[in-house]
Amino acid sequence: MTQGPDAPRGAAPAARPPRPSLLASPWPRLALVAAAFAAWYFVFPSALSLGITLMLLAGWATAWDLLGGWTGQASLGHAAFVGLGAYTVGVTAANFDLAPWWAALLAMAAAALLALLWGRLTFGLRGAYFVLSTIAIAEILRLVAINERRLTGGAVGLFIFDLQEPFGLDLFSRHVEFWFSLGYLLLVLVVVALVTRGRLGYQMRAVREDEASAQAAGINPVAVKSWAFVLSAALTALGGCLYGVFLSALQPQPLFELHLSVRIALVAIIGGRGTLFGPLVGAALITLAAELFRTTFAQANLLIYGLLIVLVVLFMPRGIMGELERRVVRRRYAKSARG
Amino acid sequence: MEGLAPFLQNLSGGLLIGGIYALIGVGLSLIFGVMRVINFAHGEFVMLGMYLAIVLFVQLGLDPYVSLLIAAPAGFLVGMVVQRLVIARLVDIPGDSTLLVTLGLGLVISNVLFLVFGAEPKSIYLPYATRTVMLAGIRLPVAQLIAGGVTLVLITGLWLLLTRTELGRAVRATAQNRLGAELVGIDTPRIHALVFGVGMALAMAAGVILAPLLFAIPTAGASYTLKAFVVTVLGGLGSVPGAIGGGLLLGVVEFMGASYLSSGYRDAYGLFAFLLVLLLRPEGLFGRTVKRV
Amino acid sequence: MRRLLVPFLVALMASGAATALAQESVKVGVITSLTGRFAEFGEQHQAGIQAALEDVNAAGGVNGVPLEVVYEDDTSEVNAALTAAETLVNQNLPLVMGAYSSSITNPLAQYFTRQQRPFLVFTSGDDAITRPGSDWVFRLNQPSYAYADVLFGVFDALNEQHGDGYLRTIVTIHGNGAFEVSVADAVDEIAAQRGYTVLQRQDYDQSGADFRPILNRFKSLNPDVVFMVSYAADSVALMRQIAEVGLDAKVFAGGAAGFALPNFIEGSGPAADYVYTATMWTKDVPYPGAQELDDRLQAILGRTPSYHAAQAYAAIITAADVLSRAASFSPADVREALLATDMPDTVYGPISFSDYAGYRNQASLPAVAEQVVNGEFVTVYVNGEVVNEMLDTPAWTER
Amino acid sequence: MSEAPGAQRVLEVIDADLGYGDLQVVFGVSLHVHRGELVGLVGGNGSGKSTILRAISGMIRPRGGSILLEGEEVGGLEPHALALRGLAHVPMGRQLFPDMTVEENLSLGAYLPPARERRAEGFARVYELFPDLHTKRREAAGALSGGQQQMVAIGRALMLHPKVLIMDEPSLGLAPLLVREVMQVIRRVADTGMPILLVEQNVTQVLKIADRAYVLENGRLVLDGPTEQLRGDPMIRRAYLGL
Amino acid sequence: MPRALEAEGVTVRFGGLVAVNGVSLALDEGAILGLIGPNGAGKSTLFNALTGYVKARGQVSFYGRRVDRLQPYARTRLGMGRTFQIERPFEGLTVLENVLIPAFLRAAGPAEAERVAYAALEQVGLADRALQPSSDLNLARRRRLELAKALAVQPKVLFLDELMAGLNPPALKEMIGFVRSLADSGLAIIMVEHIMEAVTELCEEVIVLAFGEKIAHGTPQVVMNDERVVEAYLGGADE
Repeated sequence: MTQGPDAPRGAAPAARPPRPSLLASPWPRLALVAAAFAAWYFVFPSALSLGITLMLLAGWATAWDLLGGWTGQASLGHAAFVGLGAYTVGVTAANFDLAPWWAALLAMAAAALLALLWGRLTFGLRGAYFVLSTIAIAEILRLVAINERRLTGGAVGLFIFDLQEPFGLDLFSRHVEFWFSLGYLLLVLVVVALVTRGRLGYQMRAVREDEASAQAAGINPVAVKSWAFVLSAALTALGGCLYGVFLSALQPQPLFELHLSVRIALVAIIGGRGTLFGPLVGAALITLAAELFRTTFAQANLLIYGLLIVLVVLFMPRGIMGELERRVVRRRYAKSARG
Repeated sequence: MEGLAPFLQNLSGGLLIGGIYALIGVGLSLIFGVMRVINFAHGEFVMLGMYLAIVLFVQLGLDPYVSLLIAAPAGFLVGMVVQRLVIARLVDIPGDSTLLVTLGLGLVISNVLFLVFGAEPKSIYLPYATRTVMLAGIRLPVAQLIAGGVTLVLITGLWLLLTRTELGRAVRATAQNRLGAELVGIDTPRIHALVFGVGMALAMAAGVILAPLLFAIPTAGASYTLKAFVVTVLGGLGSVPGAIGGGLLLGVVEFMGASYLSSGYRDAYGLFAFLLVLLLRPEGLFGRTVKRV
Repeated sequence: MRRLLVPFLVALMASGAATALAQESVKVGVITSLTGRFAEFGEQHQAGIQAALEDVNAAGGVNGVPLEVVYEDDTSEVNAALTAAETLVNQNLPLVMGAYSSSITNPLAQYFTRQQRPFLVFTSGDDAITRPGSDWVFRLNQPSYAYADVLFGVFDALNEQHGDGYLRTIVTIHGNGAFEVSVADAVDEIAAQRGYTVLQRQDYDQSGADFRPILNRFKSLNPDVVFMVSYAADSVALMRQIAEVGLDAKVFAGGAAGFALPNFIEGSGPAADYVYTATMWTKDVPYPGAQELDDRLQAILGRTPSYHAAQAYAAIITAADVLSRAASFSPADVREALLATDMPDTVYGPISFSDYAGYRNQASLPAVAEQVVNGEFVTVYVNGEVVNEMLDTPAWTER
Repeated sequence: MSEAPGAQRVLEVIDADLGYGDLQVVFGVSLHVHRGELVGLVGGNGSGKSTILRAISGMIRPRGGSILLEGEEVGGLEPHALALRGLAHVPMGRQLFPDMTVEENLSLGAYLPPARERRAEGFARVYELFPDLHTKRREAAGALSGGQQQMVAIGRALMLHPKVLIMDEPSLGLAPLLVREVMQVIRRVADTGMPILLVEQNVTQVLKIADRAYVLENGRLVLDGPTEQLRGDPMIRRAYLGL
Repeated sequence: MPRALEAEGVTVRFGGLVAVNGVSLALDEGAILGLIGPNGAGKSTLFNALTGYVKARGQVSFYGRRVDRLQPYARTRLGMGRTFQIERPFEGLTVLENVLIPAFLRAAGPAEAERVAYAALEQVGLADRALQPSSDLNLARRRRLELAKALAVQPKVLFLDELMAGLNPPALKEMIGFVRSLADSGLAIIMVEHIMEAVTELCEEVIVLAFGEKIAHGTPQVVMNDERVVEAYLGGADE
C-alpha cells in the first residue's frame, strides 16, 4: 500500500521520477492577453469603445466566475454590483466632488459589505433558491435606484460632468479609459489567478464539488463562499466604476437590469466556468460576434446568446475553455504516465 | 381611513390578478415538483401564448377564449418536444444545467418572437374588455372575471387530472418517489415529457387569457418568469395548491402595496415577500414543514 | 476566436476604406435604433431621412455636392450607441445626429461634448439633454417640457371657455423611464406657475400594466384632469382600465408619445375618445408643405407616419442648411453655423437654436395638441390658438 | 413445501457475474425459485444479496450469465418491462408514495394495463390478506407504522398479479416485534401459492419461514438447501460473523 | 496512553426514530476501535454524530476538549479526519488537487501543500497518478484517494467508514497492513467495518451496535461469541 504498483516496498524516495507539479504558471498567457489588447489599441484606434466594453464585460465575467464558477454558486444578480459601482462614482462626484479613486475604493467596500450581508442571508439556500434570491435582490436594488431620486436621480438618471484627474489624465478620454479598462481586466485576471492557485482557490473548488467532503478537509463552506462573494462583488463593482465613467450618464434601466446580470453569467458559462481565461474567451466571442452581427446580420444578436448557451450546456457542459483544459489535463497525465 | 368599500375593491382587484399569477405559477410548480427542473423559459411560453392569441384573433378573428382550445394543445406539444429534445438529456445531471438551458431557451423564444413580430407592443381590442359589473358596490371588470373563471376551470381541471385519473396518480407517484414509480411500471421519462407539456400548456393558456388584458411585448417574458417564481416560492416549490395560494397572495400584496404605500415599488413588495419566505420558510407558506413531495 | 476575428478585421478596415474613397458626397452620421426594442422609431426616422435627402439633393445638396447619410444602428442599447458614435467620430463626419431613446441620447450627448463634436438631437425629449446642455449639443425637437406645456395651453383655453375654476385639480400617473419622469416634473412645475393643484402623482414600474390600484385611488380624489405620461402599451392599458374602473374627469390628457400613435386608438377602442394628447407635429400644423410631407411619408412607410419621421426630415434639411453655411467642416465651424441657424419656414416650423429657460442650444417650437374624436385624431391647439372645437368629456356611464 | 421433482422454475439465475463500474460484487451465482415456493437468499453485510436482486429486477445489467423468467431470458430489461412480464418487486426501503393514500398506493401497483383490468380482484386479494390495510385505506401511506408500510409495499406488488415476487430486506429498520410480524405476513402470502424470492439479512427468521435458502458469502454461494437442513449449520455462523 | 476520543451518551433522532441511543465509547492514542453490527444498526449515523455531520445529543471529547457543538470542519481542524462510506472525490479535479485541498489545512503555502499532498499520495500509492482526473479512477484507487484525503489533514484521530468493502483479497491484505502501520505511528483509529477479517486482524477492541444501541464491547473473539451479538447478526426476534 505504501508504494506504487511496481516499486518494491522500502524503495528509496530518491528513486521516484520527478513530481509533476500542478502549479504551471499562468503568467505567460496573461502577458499574451495584455499584449493582445495593447495591440488592439494601435491596430484599431477607431474601435476603442468596443474594446472597452469587451474588457469590462470580460472583467465582470471573470469576477463573477469566482463565485459562479470556482465556488459553484451561480448568481443572476451581478448587475447590482455594476450599478453600485457606477452610481457610487456618479453620486460622490456630483454631491461631494470626491475623487474617482476614492469613490472606487468606497464602491468596492460597499459592494463587499453588500455581498457579505447578502451571502449571510442566502448561503443557507440551496441551488435554484440561491439563484432566485440573487435575482430578487438585484431587482429590489433596481427599484430603489429608480425610486430614490434624491440620491440616484431616479429614472432621469445621474450625469457625471467633472471628475478629478489622476496624474492629469482626462478620465473621459476613450484613450485613457481603454488603458484603465485593460488595467482593470488584468487586475481581475491576476487576482483570480493568485486566488485560485492558493489555499482559498482550492477551498472554493472543494465547496463547489462537495460540501460534506470539503468539511472533512477542514473547510468552512460558508466562510469560503462569503470570501468568494466578497471578492467577486468588489471586483465587479470596480469595473462598474469604470463603466459609470464610460457612460457618464447613469440610468437604472441599463445598469441594474436582469439582462446585464444574465449576460455576465452566460458569457462566463459559455467560455468555461472555473477556468481563468474562460470568461474572457466567452466575452470576446460574444462581443465580437454581436458587433459583427450588428453591422451584417442586424437583429439576430441576442439570439446568439440563447443558442450558444443551449448548445454549450448540451454539448460542452464545461464551456469552451473547460473542455480544452480537460483535454490538456488528460494529455498531460498521459504524457506524465508515459515519461 | 378610506373606508371598507375601496378596501374591498382593492382586495377583489388583487385576487383577480392573483388568479392569473396562480395560473402562471402552477405550471412552473408542477414541473419542479415532478422533475426538479426550474424552468426559466416559463414566462417566454406565456408570451408565446399571447402572440398566438393575437395571431389567431387578427388572422381568423378568433376570440382569445376560443383560441385557448388551440393554444393549450399547442403548448402541450411544444413542451413535449422541448422536453424530449433538450431537457430529457439533462434531467439526471446534477447542478444547474437545466436552469441554464431553459434560460437559453427563453432567450431564443423571446428573440424569435422579436424577429417575427417586432418590438412594437401588440394587443387585441375586445369590446367587452372594458366592461364591468357591479356586485355589492364593488366594480368587477368583465375581462378579468372571465379570466378568473377560465383560470378556475383550468386549475380545477388540473387538480382533477392529478387526483382522479390513472395518469394523474402516475404523475404524483413520479413526483413523490421516482424509483417506486418505476418499480410499479410507470414510464417516468414519458411522465416527465407529459408534465412538461402540461406545464407549457398552462403557461400558454395563461398567455392567451392575458392577451385581452395586457400588451404582448417579446421581451416581457422574463418578468412573467419572475412572477411565476415568486408565486411558487410563496406557495412552496412543487405544490400545486400552494401555487394557487401563492398567486392570490402575490396579487393582493402587490395591489394593496400599490394602493396604500407607493406604486413605484409595486414589484418590490412581491419580491420582499419572496425573500422573506425564502429565508424564513423555504418550504413555502402553504407547504408542509416535514415532508417534501 | 481567430476565425471570427478575421472577418471582423476585414469589416473594420472596409469601413475605414469607404470613407477615404468617396469625397464626391458630403456625409453626415445618424445613430438610431434600426433593431431592438425601439426599431419601429428607427423605421420612422429612415422614412423621414429618405424623403429629406430626396428634397435636399434635388435642390442641389450641400453647395452642389450631394448629401449622404451614414447610418449606425444602436440596437436600442447604450453600449452599441457609444461604439457607433466612436466609429462616426473617427470617420471625421462634420455632423452626427441621433437618437431615439433619451436613455441612449443622454450618454451620447455626454460623449460628443467630451469629444467636442457637434451633435444634433432631433427626437429625444428628455430635458436633461439640453438643460443644462453643452456647447456641442443642439436639439431641434421640443423638450419634454413642451409636452406638458401644450396641454396646459389646452387647459387654460378650456378654462377661458367654461369660466375660471373649470379645471383646477390634476392627478398625474407616469412611467418611471427618464422621459416620462421629466414630463411629469414639467407638469408639477407648470401647474405651480399657473395656479393648478397636483393632488397626487404616481409612478409605475416598466410594463406594470395593472393600474387599477392607482386608478381606484385617483377616483376617490375626484380630479378635474387626469394627466398620463406613458409609452404605447401602457397608454392603451391605462385608458381601458380608466373606463373599466369608471374614473371620470373633465379632461384626460396624454402627455407622451404613446397617446399620439394610431395604435392608441386601435387598442383602446371607444375608450380613447375625448382624450387630449400632445404631439410634436401633425399634417394639420400651419407650416408649409405639412400635408404633402405626410403623404410622402405615408407612401414610403406604407402606413401612417408618426411625428418622428417629420423630426428626422427636419434634421436632414437642417443639416444641409448648416453645412452649406459652414466656413469649413471643422467641428468649431460647424458649431458656429449651427448657432447661426435661422430657418423660419420649415415644414417642422421655424428652426433656430437659442438659450432660454435654462435650456442651451434648444430650438423653441411649440408642440401640438390633438383630441380623439370618433376614433380620429383632430388637431385642436397649435401655437397658442384653438384651431378646432374641443369637445366636453362625458362621464363613462353616459357613453 | 419442499422441492417437488420436476416442478417448474419460475425464476432462474444462471452463473451470474454482477457488479458496479469496475467493481465485481457477485461471482458466478446460480439460483432458482419454483412455483409455490418461498426461497430465502441470505448473507451478511456486503455479501452481494442486494446486487443479485437488483440484477433480477432490472436495475443493473448483468455482465455475465443469464436471468430467466419462466424460461425466457430477461437479463438487461428495464424495470417496467420486467413488471409487464409479471415480476413484482418489493424494494428495500419500501419506496411508497408517502403523500398518497393506501388505496392509491395499491392502485398504482396495478398501473400496467393487464393488471389494471383485474384491479378489483387485486384489491379484494390484498384486503383479504391484510384486513388492516382496508381499515386504513384512506390514510396517507407515509403516516402508517413501519410494519403497515411494509404490508402496503407487499400489497402494491401483489396488485400486479405477478408470477413471482422478489423482496429486498423487508425487515430492515423495523423493531424486532415488527420483524416477526412482517415475516409471518410473507409466509401467509407464500401460502397463497405465490412464489417468492426473499432477500434478507435476518437469517434466523428466514430459516424459519422459507422452504429453501441460499447462503452467500463475499459474492459467492456457500450453502443451499431446504431450510430444515440449514438451521444450525455452522457455515451460516461463519458466513455472517466471519469466524 | 492519552485518551484521544471519548463519547458519552450519544443519541441521534430522525423524526420519531431513534437511530443511535445513548452510545458511549473511548479511544486511546495508537489504538484501533472497530464498530460493527448488522445493516441499519446505526453505525454510520454514530460516525456522522461523532464527526458532526448530524445533530446529536450527548458529549463528545477530543483530547479532553468538548467538540459536540462544533461544525464538522472545526472538528477536522482539531485533528479528526474521516473517510466517507461512499467515497466522494472532488470529481472535477485531478488526484493531486483532490489531496491538495485538505493538505492546505496545515500547510503554509501552495508549495508546502503540494509536498504534503504528495506525501499522502505516496503513502497510499497514488503518486504516479497525481495528474489524472479523479473521475477516471477505478474503485480501489478511489478508496485510496479517499484515504489520502483524510491523511492529508494530518489527523490525530482517523474515522474510516467501510474502507475495506469491495476490495479483492490482495488489496484487502495491503489495506489492512497499511491501517496497522498508521496506528503504529500513533494515530487513533475508529473504523466501521463489515469485513470481519479486517476487524479481527486490526481491532483489539470492538463495539457492536444493534438497533442503535451498544449491545457488546470487548475483543473481537469475545464479542463474536456473545449470544446477543450472534442473535443480532443472525436475526433475533426469536422466542
